[in-house]
Amino acid sequence: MRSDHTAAVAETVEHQDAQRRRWGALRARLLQVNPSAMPTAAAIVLFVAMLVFGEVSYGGIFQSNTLSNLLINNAHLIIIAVGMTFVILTGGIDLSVGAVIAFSSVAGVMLANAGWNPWLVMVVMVAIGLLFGLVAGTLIEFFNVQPFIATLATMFLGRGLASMLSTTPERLADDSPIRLLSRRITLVDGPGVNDLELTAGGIIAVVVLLGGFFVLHRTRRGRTTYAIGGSENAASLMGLPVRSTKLMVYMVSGGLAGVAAVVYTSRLGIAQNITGTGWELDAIAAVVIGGTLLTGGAGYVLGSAVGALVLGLMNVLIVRDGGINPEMTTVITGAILLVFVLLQRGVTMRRSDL
Amino acid sequence: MNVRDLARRALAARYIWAVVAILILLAVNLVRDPGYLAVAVNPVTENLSGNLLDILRNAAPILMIAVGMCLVISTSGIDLSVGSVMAVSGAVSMELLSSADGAPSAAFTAILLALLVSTVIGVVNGLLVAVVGLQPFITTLVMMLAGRGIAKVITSGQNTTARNETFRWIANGHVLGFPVVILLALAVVLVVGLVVRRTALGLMIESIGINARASRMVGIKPRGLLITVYSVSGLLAGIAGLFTVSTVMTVDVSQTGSAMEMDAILAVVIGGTALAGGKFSLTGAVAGAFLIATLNKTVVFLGVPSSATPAFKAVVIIVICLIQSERVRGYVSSRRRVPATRAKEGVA
Amino acid sequence: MSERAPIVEMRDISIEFPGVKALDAVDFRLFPGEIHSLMGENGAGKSTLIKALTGVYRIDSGSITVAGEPQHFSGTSDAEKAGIATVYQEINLCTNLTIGENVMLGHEVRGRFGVNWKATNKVALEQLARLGLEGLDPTKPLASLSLAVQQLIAIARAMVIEPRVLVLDEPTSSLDAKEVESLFVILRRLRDEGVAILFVSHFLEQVYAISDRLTVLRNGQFEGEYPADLPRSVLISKMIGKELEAFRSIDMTAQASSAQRHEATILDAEGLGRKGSIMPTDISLQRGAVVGLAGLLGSGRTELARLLYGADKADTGTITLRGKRTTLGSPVAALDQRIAFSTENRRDEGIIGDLTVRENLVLAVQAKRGWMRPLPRKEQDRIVAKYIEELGVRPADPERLIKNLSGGNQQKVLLGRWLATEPEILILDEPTRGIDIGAKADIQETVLKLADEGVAVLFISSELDEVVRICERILVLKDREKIAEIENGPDVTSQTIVGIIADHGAVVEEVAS
Amino acid sequence: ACGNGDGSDGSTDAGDGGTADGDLVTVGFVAVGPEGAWRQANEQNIQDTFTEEAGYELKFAPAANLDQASQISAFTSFVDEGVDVILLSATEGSGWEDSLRRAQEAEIPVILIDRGIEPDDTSLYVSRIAPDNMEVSSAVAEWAVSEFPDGGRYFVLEGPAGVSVVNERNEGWDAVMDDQPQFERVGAQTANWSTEEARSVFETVLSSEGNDIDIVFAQNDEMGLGAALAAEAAGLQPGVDVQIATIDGTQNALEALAEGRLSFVAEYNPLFGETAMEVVEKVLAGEEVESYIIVPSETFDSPEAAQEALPNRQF
Ligand SMILES: Nc1ncnc2c1ncn2[C@@H]1O[C@H](COP(=O)(O)OP(=O)(O)OP(=O)(O)O)[C@@H](O)[C@H]1O
Ligand SMILES: Nc1ncnc2c1ncn2[C@@H]1O[C@H](COP(=O)(O)OP(=O)(O)OP(=O)(O)O)[C@@H](O)[C@H]1O
Ligand SMILES: [Mg+2]
Ligand SMILES: [Mg+2]
Repeated sequence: MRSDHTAAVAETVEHQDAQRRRWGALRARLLQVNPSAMPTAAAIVLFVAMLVFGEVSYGGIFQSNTLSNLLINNAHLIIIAVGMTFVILTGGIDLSVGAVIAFSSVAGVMLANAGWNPWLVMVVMVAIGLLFGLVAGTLIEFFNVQPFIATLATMFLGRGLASMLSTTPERLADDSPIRLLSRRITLVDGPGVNDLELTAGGIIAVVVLLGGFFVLHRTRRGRTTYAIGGSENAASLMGLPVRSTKLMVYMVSGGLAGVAAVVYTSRLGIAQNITGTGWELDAIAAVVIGGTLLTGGAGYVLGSAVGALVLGLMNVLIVRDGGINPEMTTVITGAILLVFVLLQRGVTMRRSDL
Repeated sequence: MNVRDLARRALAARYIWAVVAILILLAVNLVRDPGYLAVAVNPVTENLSGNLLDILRNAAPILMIAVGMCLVISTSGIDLSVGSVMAVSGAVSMELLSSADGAPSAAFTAILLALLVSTVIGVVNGLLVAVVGLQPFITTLVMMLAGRGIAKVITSGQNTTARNETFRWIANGHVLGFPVVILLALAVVLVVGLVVRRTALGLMIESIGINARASRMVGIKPRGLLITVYSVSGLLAGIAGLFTVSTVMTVDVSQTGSAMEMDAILAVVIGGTALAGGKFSLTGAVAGAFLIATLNKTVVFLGVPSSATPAFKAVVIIVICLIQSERVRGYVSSRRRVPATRAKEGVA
Repeated sequence: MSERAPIVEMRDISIEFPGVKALDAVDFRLFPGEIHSLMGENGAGKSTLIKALTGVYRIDSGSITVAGEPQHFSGTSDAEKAGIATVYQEINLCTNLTIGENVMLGHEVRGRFGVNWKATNKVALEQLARLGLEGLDPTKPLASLSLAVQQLIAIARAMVIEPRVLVLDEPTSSLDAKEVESLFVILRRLRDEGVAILFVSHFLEQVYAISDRLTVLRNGQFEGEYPADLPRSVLISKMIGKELEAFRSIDMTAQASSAQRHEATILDAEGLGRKGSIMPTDISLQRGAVVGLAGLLGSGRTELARLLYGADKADTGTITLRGKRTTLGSPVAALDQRIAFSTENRRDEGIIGDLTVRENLVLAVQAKRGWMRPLPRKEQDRIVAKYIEELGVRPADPERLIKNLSGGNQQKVLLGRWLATEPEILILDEPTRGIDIGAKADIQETVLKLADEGVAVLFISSELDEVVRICERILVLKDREKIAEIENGPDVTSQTIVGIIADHGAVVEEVAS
Repeated sequence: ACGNGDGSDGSTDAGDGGTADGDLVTVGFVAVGPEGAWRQANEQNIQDTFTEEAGYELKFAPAANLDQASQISAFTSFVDEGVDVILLSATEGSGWEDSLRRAQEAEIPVILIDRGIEPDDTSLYVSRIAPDNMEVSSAVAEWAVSEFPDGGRYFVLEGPAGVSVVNERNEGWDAVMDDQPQFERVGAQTANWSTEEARSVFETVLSSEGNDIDIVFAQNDEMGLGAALAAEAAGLQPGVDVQIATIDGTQNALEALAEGRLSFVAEYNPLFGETAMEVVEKVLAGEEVESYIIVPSETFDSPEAAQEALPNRQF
């Protein structure tokens, strides 16, 4: 009995020990994670802090509808931010996403109204995005045009083609299946409009995010993307497929702009040539807030999604405040952004100075 | 230095294609209207007038910001705030003038104050980039948002109009029939050009743009240089703002200078300076700025519909980029070999 | 061996860069199961030939056959597919990724859910273990490693694909004797397994120790293919294209300076250290003396030098410069005090790639003068001409971009850059890395000449022979700590130092001076 | 039974139409934000009307960069928060159905300010208060027809391509001009609502047309003023050599009209805060309101008319 008892005690102790060791290892791992993860972690912390701040000062933030709408209203931004992350990780930039969305959605709605199969139309919309990405990628990769300029050109091109197609809003039929993507699925029915809801668009955003994470962290292509951002020259001398990967990232960004076009069009039910003006800057800001370096090579796609949500939350907070002088809104937006990157910088600096 | 040498040097410069593009656009306009290039004395105003002068006048603000942008880009940075700084500078000067009398002294005060505020914004950019270590893109993006807000705060959201003949003269005056604004712009470019190229400033700016770490080891102080460069960019954007508002004596806080940063960046890149930083060409930036002004004017002159304008610009940009690219040039002069891998060095 | 078919055969290869014929009708053959050294001075075209083979540069003429098939690779990845793995001269790794990833990039182990990182890192660790690096944690960032270890990582990476042909362009330039020996063990084993190895090095001993055959290039031209029992003097004269006369000077200068002692201390550092990089260390430099820093990889030599130059800030310790206490907070401050530091990390901290040789050469002088006082063009040309001539930079064209120079010539330009500032204290971190034997002698001679002129020199080199040859006092570092300081003398050899390092730990205190 | 009167409980009260903040009625104003003098006057007027003294808490949410997406999220946020009434001044007319339906579900009445929605489904909102763009621009065209009975050559300075105001103002103008074959349309260019761009565009147009333009239709005052400057710089006298007509009726424009630099200004009246408040009151009291309340606008066709209107001009 005694020995049994001791054995049992020893076992528990051992078990606890093992657990502690496991915990210790986990903690150690968490503490010494890649320093490049710090800005992203900071972004997440700051996002939560903003939520709490909003709840305390204005209320009504931690409630189902506000949170649901944060995702639903920013689904398109999350999607293009994921695409933008790919491009920025290679050290490039894609200014064309907003214009691509405009062209893709106008063209898509016009085709749908011309009687094309709506599912086919959605595919075409994504394909248009891919095509723009291909053009930009080709200019960059084969003709050595700088990404900023190449995508500025495709931005003008997209905007111009969209305007040439139509300068009036193109309306989608109310019963079009494309509209289904924005049908709200109620998960938890609360009082009034205070429901926990989700749309297919929101789900797509999450899937895109997870897909982006998988590709970047679990495939060779993804790692090559990071390598290119570290040093393109080194990556090509290491025998990595630099060219095709760079082509790929622009196509990913363009294709996701196409997806965002589908999601956004579905939500509004219309398409317009002026849709998406300035969204490229939102997406870039989201990526940067999320902790990705604009010089490439470091960052996380998850951070970009958080960045997109931060931007969305910022708007909500400004609206909730309601008393901000209209002249001041851009100053305040800028200031919040600045505070954000400064805090992030502070956090990362202390880490690297250790 | 014989003619052949000069010709070879010109062909080696990347901005030669900007010049060629300008010539082509002018030629297209000439086809549309054979009298396009004529410069004549306007019988009513007794000043020189003509499409070429219009282009030059319109190029003046772009010229200013392109030169500033060129220096910033050379340090491997970027300044997205120039358009907003233009608005701030315009807002400051118009607000001041609208409450002052039309005296010349008011104009000088307005100019000084506007330039001061613009420079301060530039200094803030510089400090954030050089001292705090933020990324230039995001820093100046913040400043682009905040700057436009500041302009709106200054005028309380109004589009302020003012009257002051001295101030108006900047963009509308003539010296011997020649528009003042062009002379001013060229003088500024010349001064900047001389300062960066006759001193070692240009070399040091390029050096930190190519390899900041190595530059530090050589004893160059990147901090001071970066702050200087961003301040200069702010100052030049301020001048551009003054040029712009003085043409119409109105500041439009949401429109003045909007999207001008893209024009400036485009001008710089078409002029042969790489966005990755390093070697810069002010001459190239100037050529790029003139190209953009010519392009803007051509679009209107040809009556391209508003909806097709962006596509038209896109085509022109793409064509220029293609011509500039080694690959296409390789096809043209097939004697030159093209290395399979670009000589582009991984920037640390 | 020669009856067998070559696995790589390059015929009549020519490559011309604007203004330079880098390769002019060069032939090269590599057989399975041999280690073949490619020899030549700096700028002879060795690296270019390698890049021609792997398709990084497109050849202007000639043909490349691999395993009997004509090939036209368009880059490293193509070459890898044909079984050719390459380690280029400048280490090409991604410092933003982990050690394991750098080894395995493009060859990650894939499982059901994409890349299996655990397995990948395991394979990486196995590869690293082959090179004696089993102590490394593959999940750590590469940036935390010193340059030398990075070089080993690059080699480990090349071996991952189990190549038929292994190309190593100056793999040993920053390794010390121990690492070189373990590398050679592996190379010999690979050779015995039938792998063809192309090896480039400027160390003749290494070449003779490992090679089966040699190909010599001179000025981009094929000089000849020889068995590895060619007498040294013949080999050298083939490489430099003249008789050996000029070459004698090396041995003559050996330990020449240790004859007299120098007392005029110019710099005296006490307890200088920095957390995480070097323990508090005392070091003093005298006018006219060459002081050496010896130690194994990662022993903290570079770190110490950086503290003396202000490139990193010291946490502890004091510096007394010319009798006055100073703090060196930045390179600018150090330069003002007439200290110069030539870095071991040529690519990232040395050259400014897109500037010309002239601009690179005068940059430090210019930085000292400040931007307001530009160096007149005439003065620039004078300085440039002087050092191009003195250090034998080739091609001797000051208007060429420095990134287009061969590695060794870049190093010479950098040395010139610092000499041009006329320093009183010159810190040289691996100044002879990648430099051909002729030029190495020149550089050693230059260093001794500077010392004679009263310059205090701190000389860091992984080549112990070199340290012993020219230093009058040698500090030995181990594990980021100074373990000994010895006075050079006729009885001191590289073996003495190796012994000190090996014995440390067993014998607690080593006698100083 | 804990009384938290700080308004953080807004959402729980959503739907019962009550006033969450003590006595104040919370009004969410989805606004456009700084865009030009007209917008400034309009939004200032509304802010000045819905004051706390009048019993309102006005929550003001301007769009970021005139972007519809930001307006939609502001709108959604107001619904989530549970304000009592929403005033919607849309940058774009279409694409609002879903948002409006949600407001309906939350029983929050929506009143459209200025811009209508497309398609105009009156069941989705309570009322629209606005001047009529088509009518205003038709008025300009009719003036042109009466001024130039024999016709003439005209040029249009538009806002950015694709914006609904631009489309509507074009439509109103074209509706009249299409029946007037004696008028020749020289062209139309965007000047992005901006004076300096308008000046630059029109100077080129003048040179390409050899100064042969009779009428300029500027879709806002700012662009009209730019055209006047361009004409003057080219040595023409606006009002004599070329007639410039603009829409909006800001103070600057009326001053220019008084000086004879502009020839015709059609007001697009921004001052309807009072009307909006009346509507809100009625709606909250459960009364019926008209679904479209047109705000009357004036036109000014002579320096004298402008002189007369100037002293009382509020924008
Ligand atoms: N990308 C390039 N552009 C122009 N010239 C080049 C380029 N690469 C090499 N060269 C020139 O080609 C010649 C051969 O250089 P290479 O690098 O092959 O020499 P190397 O034998 O490897 O010398 P080292 O021992 O110094 O490494 C040199 O004169 C060099 O200046
Ligand atoms: N850039 C760096 N960043 C972080 N840590 C570094 C860096 N360089 C070196 N280290 C660390 O400092 C240690 C000492 O490196 P150091 O370069 O001083 O060694 P060394 O004696 O000069 O040898 P060698 O330069 O020949 O490798 C290395 O083992 C490495 O862990
Ligand atoms: Mg080499
Ligand atoms: Mg070292």
